[in-house]
Amino acid sequence: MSETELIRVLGDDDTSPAPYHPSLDDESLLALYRRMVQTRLFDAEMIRLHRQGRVSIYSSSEGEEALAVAAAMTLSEEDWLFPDYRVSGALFERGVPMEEFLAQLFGTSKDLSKGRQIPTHYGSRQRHIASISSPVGNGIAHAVGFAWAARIKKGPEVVLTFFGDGATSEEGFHTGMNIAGVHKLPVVFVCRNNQYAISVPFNLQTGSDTIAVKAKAYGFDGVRVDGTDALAVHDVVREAVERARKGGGPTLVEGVSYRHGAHSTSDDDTRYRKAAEAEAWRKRDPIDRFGRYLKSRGLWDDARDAALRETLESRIQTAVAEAEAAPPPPLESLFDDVYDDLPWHLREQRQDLTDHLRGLKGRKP
Amino acid sequence: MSETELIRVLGDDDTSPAPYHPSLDDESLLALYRRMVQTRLFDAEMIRLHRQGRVSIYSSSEGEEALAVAAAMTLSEEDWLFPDYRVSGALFERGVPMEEFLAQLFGTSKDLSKGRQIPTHYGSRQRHIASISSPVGNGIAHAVGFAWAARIKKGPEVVLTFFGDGATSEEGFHTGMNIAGVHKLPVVFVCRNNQYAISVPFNLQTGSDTIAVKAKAYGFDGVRVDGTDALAVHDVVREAVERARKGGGPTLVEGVSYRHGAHSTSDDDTRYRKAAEAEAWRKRDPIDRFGRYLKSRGLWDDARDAALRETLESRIQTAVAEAEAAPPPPLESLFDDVYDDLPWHLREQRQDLTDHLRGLKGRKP
Amino acid sequence: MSRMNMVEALNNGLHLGMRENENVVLLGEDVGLLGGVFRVSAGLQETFGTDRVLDTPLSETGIIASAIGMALYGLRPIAEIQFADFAFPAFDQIINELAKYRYRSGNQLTTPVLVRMPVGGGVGGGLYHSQSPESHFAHTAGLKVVIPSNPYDAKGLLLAALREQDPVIFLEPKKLYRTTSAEVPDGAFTVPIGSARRVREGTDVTLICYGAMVPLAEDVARRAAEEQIQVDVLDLRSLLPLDIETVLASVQKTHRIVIVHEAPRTCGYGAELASLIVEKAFWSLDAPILRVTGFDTPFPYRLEKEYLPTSDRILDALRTTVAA
Amino acid sequence: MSRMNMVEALNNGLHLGMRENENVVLLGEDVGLLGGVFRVSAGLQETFGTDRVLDTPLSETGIIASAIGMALYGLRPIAEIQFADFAFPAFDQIINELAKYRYRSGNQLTTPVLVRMPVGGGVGGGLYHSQSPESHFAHTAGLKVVIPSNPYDAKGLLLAALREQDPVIFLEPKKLYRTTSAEVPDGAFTVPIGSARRVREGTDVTLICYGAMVPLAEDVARRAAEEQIQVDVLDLRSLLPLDIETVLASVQKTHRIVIVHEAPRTCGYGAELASLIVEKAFWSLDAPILRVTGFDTPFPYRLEKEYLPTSDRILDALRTTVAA
Ligand SMILES: Cc1ncc(C[n+]2csc(CCOP(=O)(O)OP(=O)(O)O)c2C)c(N)n1
Ligand SMILES: Cc1ncc(C[n+]2csc(CCOP(=O)(O)OP(=O)(O)O)c2C)c(N)n1
Ligand SMILES: [Mg+2]
Ligand SMILES: [Mg+2]
Repeated sequence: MSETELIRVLGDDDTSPAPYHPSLDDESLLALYRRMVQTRLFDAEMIRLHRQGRVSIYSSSEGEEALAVAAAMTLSEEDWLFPDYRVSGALFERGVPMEEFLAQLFGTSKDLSKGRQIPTHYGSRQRHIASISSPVGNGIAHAVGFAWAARIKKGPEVVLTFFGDGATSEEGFHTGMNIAGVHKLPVVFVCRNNQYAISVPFNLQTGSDTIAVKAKAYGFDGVRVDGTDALAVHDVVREAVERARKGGGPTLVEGVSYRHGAHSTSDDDTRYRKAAEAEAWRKRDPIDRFGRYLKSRGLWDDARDAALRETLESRIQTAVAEAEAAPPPPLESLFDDVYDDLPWHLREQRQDLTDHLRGLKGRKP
Repeated sequence: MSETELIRVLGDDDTSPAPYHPSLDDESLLALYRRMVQTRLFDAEMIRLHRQGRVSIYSSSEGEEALAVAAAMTLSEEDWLFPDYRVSGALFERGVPMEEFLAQLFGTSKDLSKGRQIPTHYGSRQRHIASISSPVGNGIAHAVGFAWAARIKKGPEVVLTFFGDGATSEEGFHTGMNIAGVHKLPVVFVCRNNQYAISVPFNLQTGSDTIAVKAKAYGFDGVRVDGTDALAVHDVVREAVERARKGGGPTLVEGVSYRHGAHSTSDDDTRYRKAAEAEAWRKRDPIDRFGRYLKSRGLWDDARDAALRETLESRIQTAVAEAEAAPPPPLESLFDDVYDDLPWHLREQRQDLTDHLRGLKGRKP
Repeated sequence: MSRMNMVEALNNGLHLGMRENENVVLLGEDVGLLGGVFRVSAGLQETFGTDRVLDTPLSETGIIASAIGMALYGLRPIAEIQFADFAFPAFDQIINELAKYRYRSGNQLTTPVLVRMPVGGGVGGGLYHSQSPESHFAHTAGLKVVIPSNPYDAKGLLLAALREQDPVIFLEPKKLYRTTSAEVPDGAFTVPIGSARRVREGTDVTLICYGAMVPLAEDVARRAAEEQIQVDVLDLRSLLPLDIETVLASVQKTHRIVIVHEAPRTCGYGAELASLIVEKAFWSLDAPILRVTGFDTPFPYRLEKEYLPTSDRILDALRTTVAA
Repeated sequence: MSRMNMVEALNNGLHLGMRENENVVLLGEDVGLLGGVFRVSAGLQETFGTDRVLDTPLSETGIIASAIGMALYGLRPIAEIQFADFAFPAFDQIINELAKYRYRSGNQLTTPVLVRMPVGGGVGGGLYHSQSPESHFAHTAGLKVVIPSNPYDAKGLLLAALREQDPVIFLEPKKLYRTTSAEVPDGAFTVPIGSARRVREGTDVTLICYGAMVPLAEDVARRAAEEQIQVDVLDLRSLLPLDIETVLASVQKTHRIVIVHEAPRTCGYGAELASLIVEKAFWSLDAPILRVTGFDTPFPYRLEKEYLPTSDRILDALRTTVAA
């Protein structure tokens, strides 16, 4: 496999060429499809909630569900995920209930991270998902450190980390890839090359023709896969995960894709890209393509599709209603978890704030 | 040229194979040789001065003179050099008098940088040499910004920057290479791959087999050259400089070399490498090799060599004596050049210090 | 004169600055085609072209390092960091390189880069879109640090910073970007770096603040006046160098000080202010200097309002100080 | 008990810490085969193997980020930054990641990394081998910051830091590495984080210091005693959290304060100390609090002795304070 070849399974008519045998059984194929649709509908609902002022910001993965879901699907329970802000499908695939993710989005008292992070910056020890932070690329190097520890401790874990094309310019990518290459660590780097970092197009992001070729700089392989082709993504990432698990070292997977929508609900992509470009990519919608494949195999039909969407919509509505009803985190939680203990200065500051709010301060001499 | 091929001019017997026509005329060949010897003798003298406690620290380029001198020789006067701490030969080649470099090494009042930096951290606007700083790799990205400005202003300058193998792990390398690749900037990256970053061997520094291949990650070419072969270095860098000047974009040159001595006068390399390894490399001493070539061409002989060394030794002694005699920078200079102006707080601090030293303070109420 | 909000005033200032001096270039993430994520640089690339308004790769180190290289060449770069929180990836270039270049080269080579970055909270930005790192910069010799609190000062300080021969860290309180507008001259003018502004005259207590805390302080001062506490409100505008004379003059008048900032308290800029006042005007002080600040925790998300200094918390501090 | 200099004490502490807990790993540039450029980790790789003593590529971001990832896995990494000046390239990982991980994950995921780095001047290191960045760290909620001034505390604080559940920035005054030695117990013991040490008892003025300034302060106190000035010398040892009780007790006794540190004055740690004392003990103060510090310039090379606080400058400040 060369770094410039684009791995595809689905042909232009979205059926697979004859010699292809999917590595997933029929049930798993349907589960993958359902998860992608769930992600699509969930993301759309969040954009609606944002418009209504109920969610402050959201980054949709519309058009990139295949990458998030099919890649995450290749992991075992013991494995760890180091995600970024645009892979809700991967979280769901790791078993995160929508209610729990919504608690994060609303920042309620039920949020595992206690309402401390902006929407999508989820994390869960139980589900082996690192805590997402905003500075682009940082998590890549954490994933590598985690994999290094797994190597040292002879643990079974494979680590998978997601990031965008823009992230490859940051130091987290450079140093993470470099260390992974030195020690042939069990980590899979999945880059969504969706052609833009907010408004900055790929040709201003880097001078290389592909992201995949960058792996060469670190002494391991990069693979370029059609990111709108769920089957191809699954196969490529599965192979990379297996290689990592067997001690074969890291792989950089470049998923060639496109952000159908704006960067986030704060962005207006019409300022920097042509509608025609997005239109062309929408024709290669990963869900449509995968759906056509399933239909061509006789595994799916329009009626089931409609039913699925109806069920999911109502589950999403229920989850939103439940999550939104939860109260905000308690005031005192402001001061928790800065440290394991509560040093005197934070105790004082907490006391000052609660005294103040009880109206006790300033009236004393 | 592939990234793994090692470009050589000199064969194993240190004569050049028949079809080679040096791009340098005889006089330039001799100038290159003389400069390399000057560098060798100067470095050796600095190590002696360090042992005598007269220079606080020094990084010798012994074994790597070909890289520093032959590469710098390819630049024109309008070009700029962004060096690091191990290329004294390149400074000499840019026209820096030994007295001036020594003023920096001793940190005297004659030092262009006013005694503010540790030895070897030279800089000169007049000679188009950026100010060297210690954090490894940072200057690489400055070189690229400079080249970007030259591009914007349609200036004639080509920029050349030197760094070591260890520096390729730092962000300055990554971001500098990346930006150079995006805009095809007129910059030549010369990496001395001397196999070690202090004690850390190349195989723990990066997973790639070569440094040259790293250029691929940024969309341009890398070349691997025998760093102990002055002619090969000169030809390869000259080509890269010409390409840059013609708008052909950046090149990464990997000079495969070896640090004959310790990392610096503070280091003890016997702790981390075998004497035999260094011995093997000493057999490929760049000065010896180039000298043999010149002799084979009838351009040089032992008598001239002895005379050259004698002259240089005495010039070095004279320069040291002159430079060392200069006084330290004046006390007040401590507060100069923090800003263009002197803000009140620095004026106050300067006053406090001079008052204090005049014994005026603390006796007032 | 036109009515402008802070984004418009900055945009106007950038247009003027770039027109005035063809060596001024602007670089950063999304500053070109998009005109900046806050649209501060809207229209600049259309006007000045892709050679002067440069969309960079996603690397803050690359932005600052490139700007340093460009400045060495003779350009006057304006480097935008998309959020002050993302200045940390570029800290080495800012602290070890940008701030020290003139000094370490013995005044041979200078790096007059203007580094713009939105700072502060109040916009629901959470941990990584709300931080106020000003004291890191103020601790760094070789930098100047300014922070406007209104559209007029924003433009005037920007144009002043563009004439500086030294690197300037230009902090833009993002909460104020669009919340207020003011009359701002259409042409070029400067607000000198190093001069504070007396926002309101008072005799009982001095309230020292900057950036997004200034409108809040004005509001508090009005409320305090209703309780017969007359507050002298100072907007520092420039943190390094500080306008020490204006500060000390106010101390000598009121003898009582409250300092407000959003950043966490410990080792925040307020600590330096309080220490300077104690050093230089100890005998004038009639009460402990109080600090009302963000708490010593990371910046939260849902409880942002509770985290940031409020009008009530500041008023309490004023009362306590006056009563002391 | 053995006589050890600070390097030996730290090395001994590292051996003990790694023996005690097999999850402790040490990583950094040159820490393995070479044993560290200051030889603090000498012999560790021989004893514990290349799986626990890891030579990293030349990337401070990589060192801290790897340590974070390892800590998430359950290891207890000790990350060495070769000089504190080179912590700046890793600032984003330290400030935005290491310090905030527990908070932002809601206490689910923690990063108890011990970050060791040599700090300070006095060894002819110039701009980039001399800096004292402690106030940057002390401004960062989520970090603990300690700095020993002698071999005993170095070992005791190191072993205490290894038991902490939070990231600790462990600053090693490189000037003291080999200048003095002391009796240090051979076995494991801890010096609690957050507790200062009274170095010398005095009643006239309190001298607050830490790190390499402590031996200097002791010397100054002896000289002051000859002039009948009895100095209460406090070695903070822990900057975050600070031992406020010990500080305030001394203020209440002497009513006069001088603070010493090597870092530049503006927004240095001394500013926080002075502000806290004013906040909490204003009425006890009989004189302005003075700071004797490095100047607000980059760290010089040839004029280092003039730059750093001297015994004479501190003595002057003590006299001034006592006479005020
Ligand atoms: C260090 C840092 N700089 C800037 C930002 C602001 N920012 C957030 S996302 C983003 C673009 C990311 O692009 P890419 O990596 O391609 O991922 P995508 O959003 O396209 O999926 C930017 C610039 C940030 N979060 N962190
Ligand atoms: C950011 C940073 N980290 C660490 C150091 C300490 N240091 C100085 S030189 C060096 C090794 C450099 O190795 P390399 O780049 O291979 O160059 P060489 O010395 O071998 O020529 C190190 C680690 C530094 N100066 N800067
Ligand atoms: Mg992208
Ligand atoms: Mg090297």
